[in-house]
Parts: sequence; C-alpha cells; structure tokens
Amino acid sequence: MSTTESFASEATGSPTTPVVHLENVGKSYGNIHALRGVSLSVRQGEITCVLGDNGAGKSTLIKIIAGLHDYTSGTMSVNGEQRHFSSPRESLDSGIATVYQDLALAPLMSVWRNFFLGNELTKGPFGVLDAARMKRIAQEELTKMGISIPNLEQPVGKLSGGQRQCVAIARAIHFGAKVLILDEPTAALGVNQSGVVLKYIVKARDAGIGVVFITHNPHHAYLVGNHFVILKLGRVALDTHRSDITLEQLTTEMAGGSELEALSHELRGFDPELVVGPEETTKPH
Amino acid sequence: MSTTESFASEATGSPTTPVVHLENVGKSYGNIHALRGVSLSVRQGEITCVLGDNGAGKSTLIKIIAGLHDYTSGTMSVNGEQRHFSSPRESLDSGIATVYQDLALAPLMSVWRNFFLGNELTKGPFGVLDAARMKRIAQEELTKMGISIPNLEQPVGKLSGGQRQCVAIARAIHFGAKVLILDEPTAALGVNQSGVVLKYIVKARDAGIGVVFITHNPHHAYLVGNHFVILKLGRVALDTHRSDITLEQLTTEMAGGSELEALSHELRGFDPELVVGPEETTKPH
Amino acid sequence: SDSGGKQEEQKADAGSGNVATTPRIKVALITHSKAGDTFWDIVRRGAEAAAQKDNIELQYSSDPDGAAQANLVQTAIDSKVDGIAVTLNKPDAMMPNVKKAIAAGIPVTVLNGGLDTWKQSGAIGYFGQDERIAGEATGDKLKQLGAKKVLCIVHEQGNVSLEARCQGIKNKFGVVENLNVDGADQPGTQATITSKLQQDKSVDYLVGLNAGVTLTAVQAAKDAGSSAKIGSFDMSKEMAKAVKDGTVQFAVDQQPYLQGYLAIDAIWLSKTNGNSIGGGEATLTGPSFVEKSNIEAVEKFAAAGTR
Amino acid sequence: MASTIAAPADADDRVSARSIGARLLSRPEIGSLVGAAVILVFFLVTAEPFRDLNNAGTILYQASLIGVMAVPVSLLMIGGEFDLSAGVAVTTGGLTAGIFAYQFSVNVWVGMAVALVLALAIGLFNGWLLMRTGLPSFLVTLGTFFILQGLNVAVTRLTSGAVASNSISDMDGFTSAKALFASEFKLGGLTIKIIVVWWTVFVAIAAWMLLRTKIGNWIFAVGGDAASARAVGVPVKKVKIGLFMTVGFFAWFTGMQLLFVQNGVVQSGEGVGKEFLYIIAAVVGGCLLTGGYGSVVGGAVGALIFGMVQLGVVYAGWNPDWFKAFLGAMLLLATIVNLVVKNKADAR
Amino acid sequence: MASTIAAPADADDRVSARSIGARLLSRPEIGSLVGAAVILVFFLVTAEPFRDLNNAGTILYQASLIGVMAVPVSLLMIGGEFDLSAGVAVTTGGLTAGIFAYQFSVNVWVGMAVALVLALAIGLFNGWLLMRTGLPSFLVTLGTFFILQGLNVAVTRLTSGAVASNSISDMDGFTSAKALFASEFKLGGLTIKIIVVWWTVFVAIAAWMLLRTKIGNWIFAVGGDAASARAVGVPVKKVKIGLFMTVGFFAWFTGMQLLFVQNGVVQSGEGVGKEFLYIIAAVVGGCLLTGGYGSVVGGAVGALIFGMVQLGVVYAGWNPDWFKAFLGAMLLLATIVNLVVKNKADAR
Ligand SMILES: Nc1ncnc2c1ncn2[C@@H]1O[C@H](COP(=O)(O)OP(=O)(O)OP(=O)(O)O)[C@@H](O)[C@H]1O
Ligand SMILES: Nc1ncnc2c1ncn2[C@@H]1O[C@H](COP(=O)(O)OP(=O)(O)OP(=O)(O)O)[C@@H](O)[C@H]1O
Ligand SMILES: [Mg+2]
Ligand SMILES: [Mg+2]
Repeated sequence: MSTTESFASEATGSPTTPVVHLENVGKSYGNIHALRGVSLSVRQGEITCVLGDNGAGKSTLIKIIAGLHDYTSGTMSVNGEQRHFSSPRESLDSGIATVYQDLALAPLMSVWRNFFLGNELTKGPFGVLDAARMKRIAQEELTKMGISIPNLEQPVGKLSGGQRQCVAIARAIHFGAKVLILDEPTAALGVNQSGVVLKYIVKARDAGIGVVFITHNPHHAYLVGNHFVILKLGRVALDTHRSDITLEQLTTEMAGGSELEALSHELRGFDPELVVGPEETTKPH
Repeated sequence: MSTTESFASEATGSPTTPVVHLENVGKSYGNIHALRGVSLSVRQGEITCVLGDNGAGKSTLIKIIAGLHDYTSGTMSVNGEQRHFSSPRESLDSGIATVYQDLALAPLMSVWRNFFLGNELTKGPFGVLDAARMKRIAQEELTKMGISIPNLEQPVGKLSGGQRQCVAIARAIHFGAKVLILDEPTAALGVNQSGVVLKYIVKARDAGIGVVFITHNPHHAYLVGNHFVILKLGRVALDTHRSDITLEQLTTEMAGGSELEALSHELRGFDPELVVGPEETTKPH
Repeated sequence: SDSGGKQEEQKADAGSGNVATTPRIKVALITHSKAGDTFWDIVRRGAEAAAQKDNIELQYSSDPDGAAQANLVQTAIDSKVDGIAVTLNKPDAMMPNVKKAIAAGIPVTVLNGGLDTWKQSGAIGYFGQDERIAGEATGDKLKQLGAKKVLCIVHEQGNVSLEARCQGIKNKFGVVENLNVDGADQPGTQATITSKLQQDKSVDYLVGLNAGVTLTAVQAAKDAGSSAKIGSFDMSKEMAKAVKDGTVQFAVDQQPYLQGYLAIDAIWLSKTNGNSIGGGEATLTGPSFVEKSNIEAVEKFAAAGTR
Repeated sequence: MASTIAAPADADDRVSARSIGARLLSRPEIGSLVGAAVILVFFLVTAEPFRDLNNAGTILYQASLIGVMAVPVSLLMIGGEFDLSAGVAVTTGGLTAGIFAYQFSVNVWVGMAVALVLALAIGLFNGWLLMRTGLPSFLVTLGTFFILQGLNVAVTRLTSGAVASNSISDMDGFTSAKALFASEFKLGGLTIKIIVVWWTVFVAIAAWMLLRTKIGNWIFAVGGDAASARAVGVPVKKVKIGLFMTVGFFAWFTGMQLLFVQNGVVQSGEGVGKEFLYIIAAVVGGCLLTGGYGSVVGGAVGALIFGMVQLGVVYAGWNPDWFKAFLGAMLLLATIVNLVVKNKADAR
Repeated sequence: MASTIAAPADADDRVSARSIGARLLSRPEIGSLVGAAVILVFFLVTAEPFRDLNNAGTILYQASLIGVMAVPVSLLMIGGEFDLSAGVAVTTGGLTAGIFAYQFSVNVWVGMAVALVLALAIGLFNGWLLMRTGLPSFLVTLGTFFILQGLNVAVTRLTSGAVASNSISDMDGFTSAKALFASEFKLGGLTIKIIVVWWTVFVAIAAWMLLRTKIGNWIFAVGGDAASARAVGVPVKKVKIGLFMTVGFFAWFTGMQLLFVQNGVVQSGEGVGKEFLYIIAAVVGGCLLTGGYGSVVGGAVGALIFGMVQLGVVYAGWNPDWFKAFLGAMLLLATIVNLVVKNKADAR
C-alpha cells in the first residue's frame, strides 16, 4: 500500500476542530519548570510548527502529547475528550504517531524489525511474523524517502545518524493515523532527504492529518507551516497564523531579534575576501 | 582566559602548508566500503567544509582524522609526518580537537566534569581537582555561547539535545589547538546558538586554526567555508575553493541537482494558499 | 490420597519428657554448617533435646566461613551466654575467640571437629569422632568385604574432615580414588558419578561421605549399569531403608544426635553439678557400623530423624 | 586549485556481497557452537570414554540439568534482566509440591498444581516489584533469592521436622508424574533421560518464539532499549513480567524433575548457586549481559559446553583437585574461540 | 486568530532554588544511609545486645570482612566492570604468602611480597584479557574464578599434603605482620580490630580519590560511556586495568588479614561466594550495576547494612532457619527505602 493511500483512508473529522488541544499545560522535572501555561491546538489538515531556542521546552511539550510524560498542570484533550496518557501506547491508539528527537530505535535490532516494532505484521493462526512482507514494505518506504540502506538485516546501531533518522520518520509516516508529531526530523538529514521529508509532511497534511513539526530551521518551517508557535523558556512567546507573518519576521522572532543583529555586525568585521558580506548574514541559514 | 586569546597564543605554522593531509584514503567496515580513495587537505587558517548526503561517509572520514578509526588504505600525514593514530589521545596530542556527531558526553556525569573530561585542571601536589576553577570556566564558556544551563552539577543526560551539543562544542573550541573538527555541530541548535557557533568557527579560523566543518546546511557552509568537499557514496564528488562556486551552485551540487527539481515541482502542485510559491522552493532551506 | 502422606506417619510421633528445675540459662551452639544440611539438622535436634530437658535457651547459628564463624563466637560473648558449644573444624580461625570466651568465664564444649586442638583451647569436653580413625575402620571393613577398587566421593572440595575420611580409607585399603562432586546439586552429582563409573569400570565399591550423596550414588551406579557396591558415612531415614533392603551395604554412623546432645548437656552438668563428661578426655561418638545385621535397632530412630 | 571530480554512479556499489557462510557466521550462537566443537574434539582426543556413543546420554543429561533453566534465563537476559532467584526457585517448586501433597495427603498432581501456581506467583512478584520500583533486577531478585532460600529451609523444617521434605514416592499419582518428568528410554545403546527430550522441545519452541513471533520481537526490543520500545508502544511491563513468569514456569518444571528423580524427596538447601550456572550458560552462548542480543540455541549450547567440560574432566580421569582449574581454562577457551569466530564473521 | 503573547523576561527563571538538604539527598549513598539507619533502629528495638555500645566492635568487624573488598569492587563497578574472582583471589593471596614462606623457609614478609605481586598479576591478567578480547568482564573473571578456585586447592594439597596451608605462626616476621593486619585495641569499653581502622582509611582515601582527583573523574567516565571517554582522550584501558589491579591489591590485603587472624593458616576452599557479597554491598550502597554512577561510601554503608543484618538476627536470638528470609526482606526493605529517598530528592 502507498503512504498517500493510507493517509487518505484513515483521516476523518473536520479540519477546523482541534484533534489535540492543550490548555495552560505545565510540566516540572523536579525543581525545573520546563513548561508553564502553554496552550496549543493541533487541527487536522494543518501543520503546526513549534519553534524555539535550545532548552525552550519543545521536546517536553510533544512528549506530553505522545504520552511519554504526564503533564503536571492544565488540561489536554484529544478528540474532544480530556486525557492523561499513562503510556505511549495510549497515544498511539488515539492515532498519534511521533518521531522523537532522542528516543527511537533499538540499536541491536535489524532495520526492518525496528520499522515494525510494536506494529508487527503476522500471518497464520500462530501469529508468525510475516518477515518477507515486512522487509518488502520497509524497503519500499525507505526507498521512497530516497535513502538506500544496503542491508535491512543490519542492526540499526551501525547506520549513519541520518539513516537512522530516516528509518524513524518513515515508520511514523507509515503508521501515522490522525496526528503526526516530528521533533526536529530534518536536523541530521541531507538536503535531499530533508526535501523528501518536507514533501511527506505536506502530503500528510493534505491527506487530512494534523502535523506538529518542530524545527530550528525557519526556512523549513515557513516552507510548510500553517501555524507557528514559538516557545521561550517554557512559555509561549508567539502564536500566529502563516498569513500574519513573513519569513523575515519569523526568523527575527525565532532568534529574538537583537542577538542576531549583534552577530551579523560581528561577522561583518572579518576579512571580506574570506567571509560573506553583511547582506547575506542578515538572512541567515 | 578568553577563547580568542587561547587560539591566538597556540596557533603556529604557515597557513599554506596542510596540517592534515589525506591521500587516497579508504576505510571498510567489514563488507561495507565506507570510504574509497579520498584525498583532503586541512590548512591552518582555513575552513574546509565536508558536505554530502546521509551515509556518504563524512563521519567516517573525520573519525579517521580524530584517531577513532584507523584507515585501511592510502596515507594520512599530520604536521608533515605520516601517521596511524591508535587512539583519540594521539590525535588530541597532535592538536586536533573533535566534536562528534554521536559520541560525546558521559550522560551520568555533571556538566562541568564532562567539559573537562580528559583535560582536568588540578591544583596542589596531590593533583586535587580544581573544581571551583573548572566550574567557573565551564560556566563562562557556555555563557559565551549563549546558552544558559541552570545548574552545572546536573548530569548531562538531563539536558536537552541542543544543550548537550553546546557543551560538546564549547569544550572542543576551548581545548582546540591546531585543528578543530566539527561533525554537524549546528544540527540540533537553535537559530541563535547556530549563529554563535558559526561566529566561533570564524574566530578560530582567524586565529590560525584549521577547521573541518561538516554540515547539511548549504547556507551555513557558504557563510563560513573557504573550501568545499562533497562526498558521495564514499568518494569525493567535488573539491573546490569558495571563489569558484556560488551558493546556488553549491546547493545544487549538494542535492545532486535533478532530485531537487522534482521536489520543487511537486511542492508547486499543492494549494498555494497554504504552501509557499515555487520561487521560494527553488532556493530551499 | 489412599497411601502414604502425613496421616500414615503421624502415629510415629513421640511425647516429650520432663524439664529440669534448674534456673534457665542461655547456651549458643555455633557450627560451620551450611543451611539445610541433613547431618547438622540431626546435631541440632540432639542439642535441642538436651536444651529442652535442661531448661536451656538454645541459640543456634552457623557460618561455613572461618572468620565469620569466629565472629559468631564473639557475638555469643557479646550476648552474655552462659555456655558455648562450638565446632573446631577450622581451629586456627576459631581459637582466639574460643579462648576469649573461656577467659570471660563462659564454659565451652567442642563437638564434631577439633579432636587434636580442643584441649589446648581450654574447653571442658569434646564430643565427636576421629575422622581418620573412622576412615581407617571403613578401610578395614572394605578389605573384609573383598573390595578391589574404591571410589571415595567428596561432596565438598577442600573440606578437612571429608579429606580425612578418604585419607583414612586409603591408609588401610590402598586402592582408593577420590571424586569431587557438588553436594548441593544432586542431579549433577548423579551424572558425575555415572560418568566416573563409565570411565573406570574397575571400580567395585563406592563410598559416599554423607547419606544424601550415597543415595545419589546408588542411582548413578544403576544409570551406569555398574555392579559396584556401596557404603556410606552418616545416617538418615532413607539411608536406613537402603541398608535394610540391601542397596547400601553399610553406613558408618558417628551419631550426630549424640554430639549435639552431649555438647549441650555437658555444659549444663558442668554448671549445675561440676561434672565433666569424658573426664577431661575426648568422648568418641563413632564410628559405629550400621549394617543389615543391626539395622532393626536403628531403623525407627532414623525414621524419627534422630539417628 | 578547484577540481571537480566526476560523480560516481548513483547506485550504492559500496557493499560487496556476503556469502551465505559469512551470514551464518554472524548469528549470535555461532561462536559458542564452534567453541563447543573445539571442546568436543579436545575431549574426543583426550578422554577415551568420551568416544563411546553410549555415554552421550550421560553428557546430555548433565547438560540438560542446566540447559532447561538456561532457556528462560536466556530469554530474560535478552529482555535485559537477571533472575538470581532462579536457582532456589527450582527447589521451592519441588519442595512445595512434595510438602503440599504430603501434608494434606492429596494426589501428587494436586501438589504439583499448587507448586505451579506458587512458581508463577514468584515470577509475577519479581517482575511486578521490578517494574513498580524501577530497581535493578539484580537487587530485586537478590532479595527474593534470600527470602526463598530462607523459606525453603524454614518451612521444610516446620512441616517435616527435617531439612528434606518427606518422601511422596508411595503416594497416588507419583508413578504417572515420574514417567512424565524423570523416566528414561533406550535408543539403540543410548539411554536417554526424558528431560533431555523436554529440553530439546523447550529450546525449539523458545527459539521459534524468539525469532518468529511478535513477542520475540518485543523481547529483543525491551532488552535493547526499553525507553524506545515503550515509546513505540511495546508493552514493556507486560513483556518483562511475562519473562519473569516464564522463568517461574521453568523453575517449576525443573523442580518437578528434581522431585521425581530423587524419589519424591527434595533437600531444602539445594539450588543455591545454580542461578549463576544458568547465567553462565546464557552468556557463554552469546547472550549479552546488558540485553537486546542473544539466542536461545546459544544458551543451550552454553549448557552443553558446561556439561561436556564437567564430565569430560571426569572421563579423562584427571586429578580431581585440578577440576575447577580445568573448567575455568576451558570456559575461557570456549569464549575466546567464540569471540575470534565472531570477529572473523564481522570482517567478511 | 494570530495572537502574540508578550515574551517573558529573558533570564531563566524556571529553576526554583534547591535547598542544601535536597542537594544532600541526591548523593548516591544517601538512600543506603537511610536504609542503614532504619535497620539500626529496627535492631536497637528488637535485639537487646545490639544496644550495648561495646558490641559495636563486633558488628563493625563483621561489616569490615565484606567492607574492605567492597571498596575496590565499588570502584570497579563505577568503572563499569565486575570481578567474580575477587572472593577466591583473597584466599589465593593468603595461601600464597603462607605457602611460599613455609616452603622456602623465608621471612613471612617475603612471602607477603610474593603474594602481593601475584595478586596484582591476577588483576593485571583480568584487566588485560578483558581489554584485549572485549569480552564482558563477567565471562573473563568467571574463568579466573574457576581457575583460582582449582589452583587454591590443588597447589595447597601438592605442597602441604592437606587442604589447608601449613601454619607459619612460628616463623620470622609473623608477629610484626600480625600486628599490622590482625591486632586489636581497646577504646573505652570498645574492642576495635585493626582491620576496621584500615577499612575506614581505605574508604576515606578511595572516596577522596573518586571525587577529587583526575583518576576518579576518569573512573566515572569509563563506566558511564567508555566510547565517549576514549574519544575525549581518557586512557580507558589503563583505567580499567588499574581498577582490576586495585581489586588485586585489596584481595591481597584481605588475604593477609585472613592469614594472620587465623594464626597463619588458610583453608584452601574458602572465599567462594564472597565475590557476590562484595557486589551486593556495592549495589545496596547505590552503585549502578551498569557503571558510571555510585560511591565508595555507599559501598561501605552497604557492607554495614549486611553486617548489621547478619549479626542482628543472631543478637535477637531468632531461629536461624529464618535468617536468610530475614536477610532478604531486610535487603529489599533497605533498597526500597533507598529508592523512595532518591525519588523524594529528585522531586525537590
Ligand atoms: N528528564 C529531565 N529531567 C530534568 N530536566 C529535564 C529533563 N528533560 C528536559 N529537562 C530540561 O527541561 C528543559 C526543556 O527541555 P526540552 O528537551 O523540552 O528542550 P527543547 O526545546 O526540546 O530543546 P532542543 O531544541 O535543544 O531539543 C531543559 O532545560 C532541560 O534541561
Ligand atoms: N561501525 C560501522 N559498521 C558498519 N557500517 C558502518 C559503521 N559506521 C558507519 N557505517 C556505514 O558507513 C557508511 C558511512 O557512514 P557515515 O556515518 O560516515 O555517514 P555520514 O556521511 O556521516 O552520514 P550522516 O550525514 O547521516 O551522518 C554508511 O553506509 C553506514 O551505514
Ligand atoms: Mg528537543
Ligand atoms: Mg555523520
């Protein structure tokens, strides 16, 4: 089956009601209050970009939606119902698939086993694994993303960083039902692979899936995002629709404005023969 | 002491002789030939950008220079001498500092202990750790990079992905002597932090250090690079000086040209109200 | 169940006797036993019987490690007991603390091991057998039974008294080979003995150094298709049965019950009446041979777990 | 100085084909198989009775005594946990069946059922406590180890007045149960104990389950990276608790074998130290102590190596004082061969 | 529907201050300290002789028998490795000194020096083989364990004809050596064995080294992530081999204590199983089995807990049949208290 088909057949519900809605959500790790009073809506057929500095709390936020952590204040509702997920399984069963930044694959298991982990295909009355079919599908999905992994029996731990990331993304996209969460999926990816992932994100959106996309790259964000939320020190600093902001404004907001000024000023001071001019540094990255 | 000072005082040698020179280097992992016939020169006072798709062999290449793997064919000379590093210690002792993509920090150790691991500062006749000084320096260096880590006694495993990356970069920059190798240092970083890292790279270059910079972001590469090497399936596909290439050309080379065309074409097909127009997608990311 | 089970055997239970009217005292029994060992269980039972009769509060403790056993003696001193019964199988480790106890005015009796050293510790009595003499008696017995080659099965490698038994047999008999097995692992012991019998077909007599191992050896001989005959040290309920039906030829009994009983009783007698059992000499509780000819007399006590 | 080298062909040509041989060599158990072969040859040369095929039954029996428990212990280790209580749990199983049947004068099979429930409950307790507290399994099962060891002796003394359980060999159901757990049969000149057959069956089922079913996949995952496994929806707690209960089941089975092979009597002090032999078999067979890698067949081969060395020394008729030293040297030898083979396989 | 919320102040105000109490509570050993306190109170209430301060010497001595070796074993575990041969290496140390001095009729100190060299060599061998082969330390040291266990008995028998070494109590140098390793002195009503003093000294030195020196930093690093440590230039092999040799040194020291406290005689079969007690002490004291976390003080507290429970049961005069069950329950209790305290600390 193709990914687009599976998207189309599984997506339901109107695009205006939020599938996931967070209201004033807070989360503390011991004495560190990583999130405070965060509100966020994920709507079907929309891409919500969550942006922000390192340590701003983005991963914490999506781990709450993914059921990996529970929140300590506020409310979260999924499909209109208020929920406290006690495990990622519950989140998955509500149709939420996640690509994590730091957790993903069992390094000693082969690529195809990792791909289908938790969603194994079986055949026959004894629930025997349908290895051939799983290998074929995994190979197809990875090929579609444009990466070649020579041997699917290879343990994931031996892949390059980007290859690993691709496996995780391909898996989430393949199994994503209503909501797809991606935590810096393109960080380790090459230009090509990033392009493919962005294309997939758009495809998923068009199939009616709600997407949460975390990135540090304003270009990537602006290329696909419908809605932008910027976190700063655990609080929402900006929450705006695409139509209300330009790429330049978004970049400035992400960088916090003033710091960027200083940087371009500083870089300007260097030998122009070796370093690019100031006009390029103001539109960085 | 400030970083710039330490750079200036330690950098020696003329900028035209390569500090590290690889000639026809190859490396196999079992039956996978990750590198074949790669030649590369790292010169002091120059930034060499190594670019390429996921799995192209970039990390493998720099792990050879860093002494983590030995090469299986060809020759590598450091400071004019032919070398086979048997451990990273030897590479470090030759003045090469590295930020790895996948290896960096002991997750259960505190931030400041990780920062100084292998280069501990001691005082007194018994080699007692000078914890106060180490904490102060670590704090200073991290503050300079623009990230705030509330508690340096916190185990590194509890930091966010980007915070961890910053600690590793700050460490390498602080201890780098002649050659600084950075494997996708900005991948997990926010706009601000990326800017700071780029600034540091330029500073190091200007202090006479030879820098090897691996990245998937052509903007970052073009912003600071003097020399570009593109790897493809373990071979050198392009090796050129900055003056001979434009940002557009570099981007096209990195993406392999044709694939990018197809992508922008495909993205163009979607609802223009929601997705950006084609003029923006041709200059992606 | 129609057969067997607890109800069948309950009739065998015996009543308890009278209790002495002397003031209640506390006595520690400290051995080098591992937990769950049949032999030491019988020793303890003898000690408990004496304690019950003599109005003694018995504190039993054990540790197979020399230094730790010695420290148990110290613990008894700390607990201000009125007497200590102790095994001296590792005399060098035990001696300082035993002497300390005696110096603190606590009477000490020695049981089971320490025949050569108990006197020098200042203890008031010794109750046990001389392992070497027991071994030598066994050697004579084997000669008399017409054995040609004997396998001595050591269930705890490096245990002094077990080594002494095999050495004793060797002294009198000659053609003896030792086999080390793990006493805490019966099925493994069985396979090991089987393989030994398969390897050396000239073995025609097996001697186990405790009842459990000997009974395992019976199985092993069967497995190996060997016609070797079997002798044993020490008794148990099952051993009595085996001797009776002829699967085991003889058992060398050192009367562990007696060792425990006398070691405790000697302290009481010494405290209450100034007696000394053995009159300053060792009291030997063995070896005595249990064979088909005299099994009738021993059988029912073995069944009650006191022989 | 710019130079553009022609881009190589796009297809990934970096991977040279691996022969089937090389692929076979990369299985976790292969090293231990070679180690076992080396030791077999060694003893075939040095120990004459080893060459007698009829004695193979004895060696297999010795191996099965560790091997049966090595099956669940390997699974548990692949799942990332230890069970130090596995050795004494066997004794607990045997004792419970024996004591219960005797005390209540019921059919032996009833006692066995009670023992099974208890053994599973012990596994459940271990797994539950582990998951509930997040303590390392070393600690949790160490606690259970001591508790069971104590209870074995104490309860046996309390009920039978001695340190061994009362014999149940004359009770109803004994003969049928014994036939199932502790009988033997002839195969040519070879005497095969039934436990060896059971062992083979268990290894086959467990190996199939591990490699060919969903549960097997999950076992690898929870051992390799429990946090990631949980994140993709694997029921980590259930899998781990299930593994501990599997150990419980096998402890019961082995306990029954112990009970019936010893004529219905179990010594309460037995089993201590056995847990390490099971772990040794699993590790020698290629299971990773840290979890996520290994095989059931490897664990079986590990048990076989151990059994061969134990009896080989006896068959060779060497001075028994040196037995342990030989055993150690052989173990090192087997594992180093294991390693060399694995390195060779990786390099192809 | 766009809404721009005012950006919060730039300073990181998310961290609420932690009290010194909370910070203290996050030390690795704190849990075991609380566990020890709970057990102390428990026995103070239930066992009358426990309350007599003069008996503290006995408890400390019992704890030191495990505690001294728990020092290097904790370090080794923090460095990410095990040593299963640690228990029998102690016996090997004692035997070597005794046998060498006796056989060659040399001064006791010469025998001790030979034993020291041997003990260090054993550590070196373990570490070297581990680093050379990359095998898990469980396997390598298991091999050494069996080899030493066998050699202890075999060589002793070969030289002395018995299973214990010949006494060297009447030889030159015995008295002075005994004073160093196995004497005792009075402190008020308290009799303190000198090994307790040594233990305290060792714990202090090792704890200082671990927390305040470069080597300590490296030990944490090689245990936490050996590959990363190597990448930043930590000499991983040297550190690990050094740790194994430290275990060797302490095994020698403990062996000397054994030799001199037993009047110059060592039983060749002793020491088996002790290695696990050391590991237990370290783990109960908060060392992570997987390495990279723990403390020497914690290991000492673990040994103290073990010693208190062992003797507490005797002092309380309980039926020894139940001893192991008590011990297990106490261990679980101590570690669960440990855990609760740590969770509380993290939540502050
Ligand atoms: N398990 C944890 N325990 C304690 N603190 C934590 C934990 N996980 C995250 N934190 C802290 O919470 C804050 C937010 O972390 P988070 O991972 O959500 O950041 P992020 O926005 O995803 O950053 P990045 O862009 O670098 O990935 C950081 O200060 C981090 O140190
Ligand atoms: N230890 C290893 N064993 C076997 N194969 C390996 C190993 N490390 C890397 N490889 C393989 O070598 C090739 C090059 O990997 P490398 O990590 O150098 O890629 P990379 O260019 O750094 O990719 P990325 O941009 O994704 O980090 C990949 O095909 C990878 O699967
Ligand atoms: Mg994050
Ligand atoms: Mg890489």
